[in-house]
Amino acid sequence: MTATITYRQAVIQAMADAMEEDDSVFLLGEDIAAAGGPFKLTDGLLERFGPRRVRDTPISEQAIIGTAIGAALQGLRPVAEIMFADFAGVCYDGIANELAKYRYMTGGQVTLPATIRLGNGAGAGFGAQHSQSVENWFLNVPGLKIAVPATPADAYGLLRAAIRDPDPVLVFEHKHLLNSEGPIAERPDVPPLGVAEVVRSGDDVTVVATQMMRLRVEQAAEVLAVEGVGVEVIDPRTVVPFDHETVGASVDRTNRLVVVQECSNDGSWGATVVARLMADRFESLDAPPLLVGGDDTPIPYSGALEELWIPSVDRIVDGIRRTLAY
Amino acid sequence: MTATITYRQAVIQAMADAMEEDDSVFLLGEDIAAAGGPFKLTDGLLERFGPRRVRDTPISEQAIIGTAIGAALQGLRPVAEIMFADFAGVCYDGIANELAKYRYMTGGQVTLPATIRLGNGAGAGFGAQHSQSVENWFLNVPGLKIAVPATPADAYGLLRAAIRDPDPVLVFEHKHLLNSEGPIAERPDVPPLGVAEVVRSGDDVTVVATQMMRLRVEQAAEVLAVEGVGVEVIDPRTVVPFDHETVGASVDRTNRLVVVQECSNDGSWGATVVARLMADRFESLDAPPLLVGGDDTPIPYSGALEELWIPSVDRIVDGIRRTLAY
Amino acid sequence: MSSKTAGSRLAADVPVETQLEWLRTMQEIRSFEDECHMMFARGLVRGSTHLCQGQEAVEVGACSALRTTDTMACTYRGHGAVIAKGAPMDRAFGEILGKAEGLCAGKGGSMHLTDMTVGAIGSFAIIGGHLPIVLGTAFAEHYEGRDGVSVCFFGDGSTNIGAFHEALNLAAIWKLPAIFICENNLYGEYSPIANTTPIERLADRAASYGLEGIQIDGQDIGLVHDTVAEAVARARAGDGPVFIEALTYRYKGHSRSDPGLYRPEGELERWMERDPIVLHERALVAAGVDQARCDEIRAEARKNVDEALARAMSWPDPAPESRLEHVFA
Amino acid sequence: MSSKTAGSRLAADVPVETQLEWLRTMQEIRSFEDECHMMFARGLVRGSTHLCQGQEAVEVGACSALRTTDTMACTYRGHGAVIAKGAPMDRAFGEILGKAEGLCAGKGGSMHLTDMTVGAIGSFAIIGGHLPIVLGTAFAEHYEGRDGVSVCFFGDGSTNIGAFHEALNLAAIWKLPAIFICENNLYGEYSPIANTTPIERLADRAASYGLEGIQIDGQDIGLVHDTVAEAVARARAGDGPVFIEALTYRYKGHSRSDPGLYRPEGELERWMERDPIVLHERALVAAGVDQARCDEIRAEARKNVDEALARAMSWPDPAPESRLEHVFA
Ligand SMILES: Cc1ncc(C[n+]2csc(CCOP(=O)(O)OP(=O)(O)O)c2C)c(N)n1
Ligand SMILES: Cc1ncc(C[n+]2csc(CCOP(=O)(O)OP(=O)(O)O)c2C)c(N)n1
Ligand SMILES: [Mg+2]
Ligand SMILES: [Mg+2]
Repeated sequence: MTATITYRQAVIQAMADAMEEDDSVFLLGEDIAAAGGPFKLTDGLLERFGPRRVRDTPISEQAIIGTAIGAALQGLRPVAEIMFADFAGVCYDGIANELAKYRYMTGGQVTLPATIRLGNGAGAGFGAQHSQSVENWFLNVPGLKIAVPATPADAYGLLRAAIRDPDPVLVFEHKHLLNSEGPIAERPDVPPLGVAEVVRSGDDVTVVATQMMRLRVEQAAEVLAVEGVGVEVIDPRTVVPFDHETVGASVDRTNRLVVVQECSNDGSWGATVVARLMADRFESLDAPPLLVGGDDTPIPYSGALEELWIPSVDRIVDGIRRTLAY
Repeated sequence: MTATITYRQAVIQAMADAMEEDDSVFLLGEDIAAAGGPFKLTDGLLERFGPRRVRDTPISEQAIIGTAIGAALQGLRPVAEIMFADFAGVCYDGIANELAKYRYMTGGQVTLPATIRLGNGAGAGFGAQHSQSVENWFLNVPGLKIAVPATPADAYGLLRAAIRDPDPVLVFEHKHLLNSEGPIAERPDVPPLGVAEVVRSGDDVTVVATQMMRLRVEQAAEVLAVEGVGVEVIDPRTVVPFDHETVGASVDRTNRLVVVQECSNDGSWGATVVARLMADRFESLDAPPLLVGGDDTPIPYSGALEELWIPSVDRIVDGIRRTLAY
Repeated sequence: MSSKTAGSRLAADVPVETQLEWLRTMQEIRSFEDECHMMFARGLVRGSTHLCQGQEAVEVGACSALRTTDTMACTYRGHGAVIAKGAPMDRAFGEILGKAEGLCAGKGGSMHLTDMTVGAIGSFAIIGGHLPIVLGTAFAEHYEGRDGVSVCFFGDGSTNIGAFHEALNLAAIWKLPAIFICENNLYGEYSPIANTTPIERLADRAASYGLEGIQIDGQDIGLVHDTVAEAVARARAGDGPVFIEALTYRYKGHSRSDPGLYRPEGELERWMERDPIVLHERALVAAGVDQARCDEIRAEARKNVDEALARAMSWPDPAPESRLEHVFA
Repeated sequence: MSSKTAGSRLAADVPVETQLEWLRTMQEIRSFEDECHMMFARGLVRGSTHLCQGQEAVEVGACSALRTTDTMACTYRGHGAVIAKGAPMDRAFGEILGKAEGLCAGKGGSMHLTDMTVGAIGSFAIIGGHLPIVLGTAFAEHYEGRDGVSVCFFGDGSTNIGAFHEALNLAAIWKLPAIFICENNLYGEYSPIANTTPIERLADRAASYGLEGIQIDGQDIGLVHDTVAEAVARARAGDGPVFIEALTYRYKGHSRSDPGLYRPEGELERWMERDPIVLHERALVAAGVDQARCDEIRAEARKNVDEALARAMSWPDPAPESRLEHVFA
């Protein structure tokens, strides 16, 4: 039995189910309680679980992250919301220097089952400071797991997995996908973190993408299918840990790799995928691995420009074609 | 006429010469004035240029970066010190969201000739929060230039170039190199940002490295030279902009690439170098490009462990050998 | 501070003609914001927008105490402040519409209106982000031996973020010519201030920095002007920063999607009874200005807004290649 | 507060035997730090170290008011606080020496001593970093319906960083059982507080959060204990956080490379006249304790330190593979 659910509903349900299951789970963030969340991602949870467990904070992201760390240290399972992921800038120290390193620096004395949810991504005209794919800021910070759900099912499953996980997990929820719909099982699976989904099988080229780009890649694959091109679409679902095995095995078959991402290519997770793949499977590739990403600029506001910045279906199709033609 | 100078002296001299040349240059940071800097990197400058231009701040990195941005906006050329680069975490927003994007978001109305100096790197037992190679936090943030000097000459030249540059430049000064010595011309050149130095020529393999790793790579090259292996050592000197041309041209000849870096490989600048190179010069490589980096862990404190974490000359030699043997 | 029904007064030493221009500017901002509201409702604009109807007296009163060469930084709720500082409305509309001729060439948007030519150095969308930046603009005035000042607007909710603390502290210890103006409109997003802040009078936070904190009625443009003018004079004279808390109210929701249901019943209506434009007009009339003159000015203001919007609508989108410009100089 | 030559007093309701143990702990910390100083001077240790000789009464006085299950977070200048909370000295030395049996298995070092088994949840090396974390440990006590408290030590210089502000504000608005103890030792690194902070009495900053700020003589262990004990009682009872400023002094430089030349002549000597260990011993003797007993305890303390160091020195380095452990659970 599956039902249809929006990404937003999936996020809410994941938190509700986690709270139902485990009293140590609580939520904190700006306007998440009385207002149900700036993106309505905690709608109804205050009413259902009460003010002990659903907590509004001041505009103090450092305090939010710190509270999550300290509470996790005491064995609670905080789920903190950073409204726009870009605001990770004001609490970067807490995430990268404290949360990520605490267990290591104490020789394993502490375990930090903290989940940080962050509103990610572009596409709605929020401008340069409210549209970034912020997972890329944390790639060189060992100690964090990073989930990037694209579908309602993954929005549910990865958030449940994050909350259950004994380690810090950043869950980036894509703002532009909140109203998108998809199926969810009546008793949905909670997937392990670090396992990719092969979204579509194909023999000609492997295309890796997350979040909004995964959806556009699926559209691109449809376009190319008409021409008889078999595109294998893989959504890693977590960029840390990254499922190099699944991607690698696919490339072993297709011998071609395209990564599509909603960010500049330099310093991106896609660059790391390419570097790892080249080291491990140099002989597998018959064409240069291609990164299709945003321009090397901040994200422009104007719709006319933002739509050019974000990889479009056309640009993805074109990239795949060039890779096939090599 | 060249003289010998330490990296530290070079940094001091760069600021002194810049201040001599241009009254709009001023310095700010924690204990940089009266105390001459926590690493003595501003020693004597208060005495020489007075309190108008050499300014101690409270422990307020957000205020430091903000002051630099606002002053740059008004046409000054601030040189702000962030003592340990790791403290960029507490002012990440100012650097990544404000400084980097300000010009773009205003459609080019502002120019921000701000220089941020940060104490980078490991090797001295400062532990996980005071040893990172922090340039890797900013790779996916368009709008920043990033310099990583290895030698006294570059410590001087890149800092001068950064201060003269009309755009924001982060200059990472490697803490473990401060006492290292090297030649400097009487009237040293100010190199353009974005031009690599071919440190040593060789025909068998191209090895790219910065800062402390560049020095170790030079040692590794000596070891291998004895065996008749020609290692071409390239120091990009700035990771943004990155001189892909020089590296690419070298790889066209050697057909082999090793990047040695003092950081975990995932999300590193080295990964970006590989991704770019693969896209542009896929056919040039006869062996998988190799990243030699730190473990995928925070940096351990104990000397016994830290020395294993940082790529050693042995590990570099071994990596090069494996690349050659492929 | 003045009671809930008190009127406003004229500024002490400012010609009435000038204060009539304040009426015009306030009305222009009001109409500008009303138009924005409608454009969003009609889906003509992307992203979000944060309107300032009800807060005009703070922005116009404060900016009227500044020179063009003084700098001013404000928040994403900054249309009013930027217009008050002198930015042209057509290019402000143009920016919100994402047009090539927008103030920021379409790259900034509603939350980032900037016009360097009039000292409107930026609208900032990360809470607290601009407070430290104002340190630098103010410092540069000192450094260059000038007597310019920097004004910084921010909201009540923004006094709980770390950057606020660092900025006030450094401004105080360096005695910078910076005027920090907190527009206390009682809410940060959907949260009433009492839920997030353990004290009622935000001006009291000035004491942490050895500064005087002044709380004023932000609906009284004459009072705002006089208070800011005095602060500016002190700052120009080298006496350091001032922290002013102006009590005000936003008539609309936090952003475009917010109907403002969290407000207690009657609150909005009570504040609208003290509408800053109406109060100022009454004060002008009481001082002998013809009502007809006021009507005329307000009508002109509305017309100016209509024309500005029409111009902005007629402008083209930015050229595709333009998106690659302006990363570096 | 007490004059520069005043003595200290015994705590009001604590058995003298217990207060003799405080003497022992203070002396242990003093000798521990002296040994660290020598190890660094001899180059036996890498990185940097920040010693707390002179500040022992704050750390021991405060921690003596806590249960083992209460939590305590401190700074990189934290050897004393961690020992005061009950961590074994041998493993503390071991950590500083980077040994496998160090408190953190050699991964943390001098700046990060942690012993979860005694509630010493961490030493934090980024200024301000731990203040928000203490919010969480304190919150968990409330959440779980327990009456534990969290103590947070930090320096005077740390009151100028943003995290301080956010932490105090949230603690106040949530009424968390957190005790913020500012060890005001007059300097942040090499900067006297007056160069960085526009007010003299840091306790006054409590008012920004609607809290009472208490300033005390940090060299008087009895006073420190009683003040913290009362704050703890209030916090346990649900009355929320307390901000205590303890005036104290560090005898050594900021870190290993600092000779402390920025200090005005005679300042160190004046503070050493009010050495907290000497003062406490005098108070004990005045209360009838034999001087011989005190001498004995201090000698034992020194011996304990020597033995702990000898043990730590004998331990092996961490195994190479161990560096890959403890990233994830
Ligand atoms: C660092 C950061 N956190 C959160 C937000 C989201 N946010 C935008 S406006 C706002 C409320 C600000 O309230 P206030 O300072 O009172 O200003 P007002 O909107 O009332 O003018 C919040 C929380 C943000 N932009 N930046
Ligand atoms: C964010 C950050 N900035 C700067 C430093 C460098 N630093 C280490 S200790 C210190 C001085 C702190 O002074 P204070 O809070 O008074 O504590 P004390 O050392 O006197 O105990 C500074 C600036 C740091 N560790 N973290
Ligand atoms: Mg507000
Ligand atoms: Mg201090």
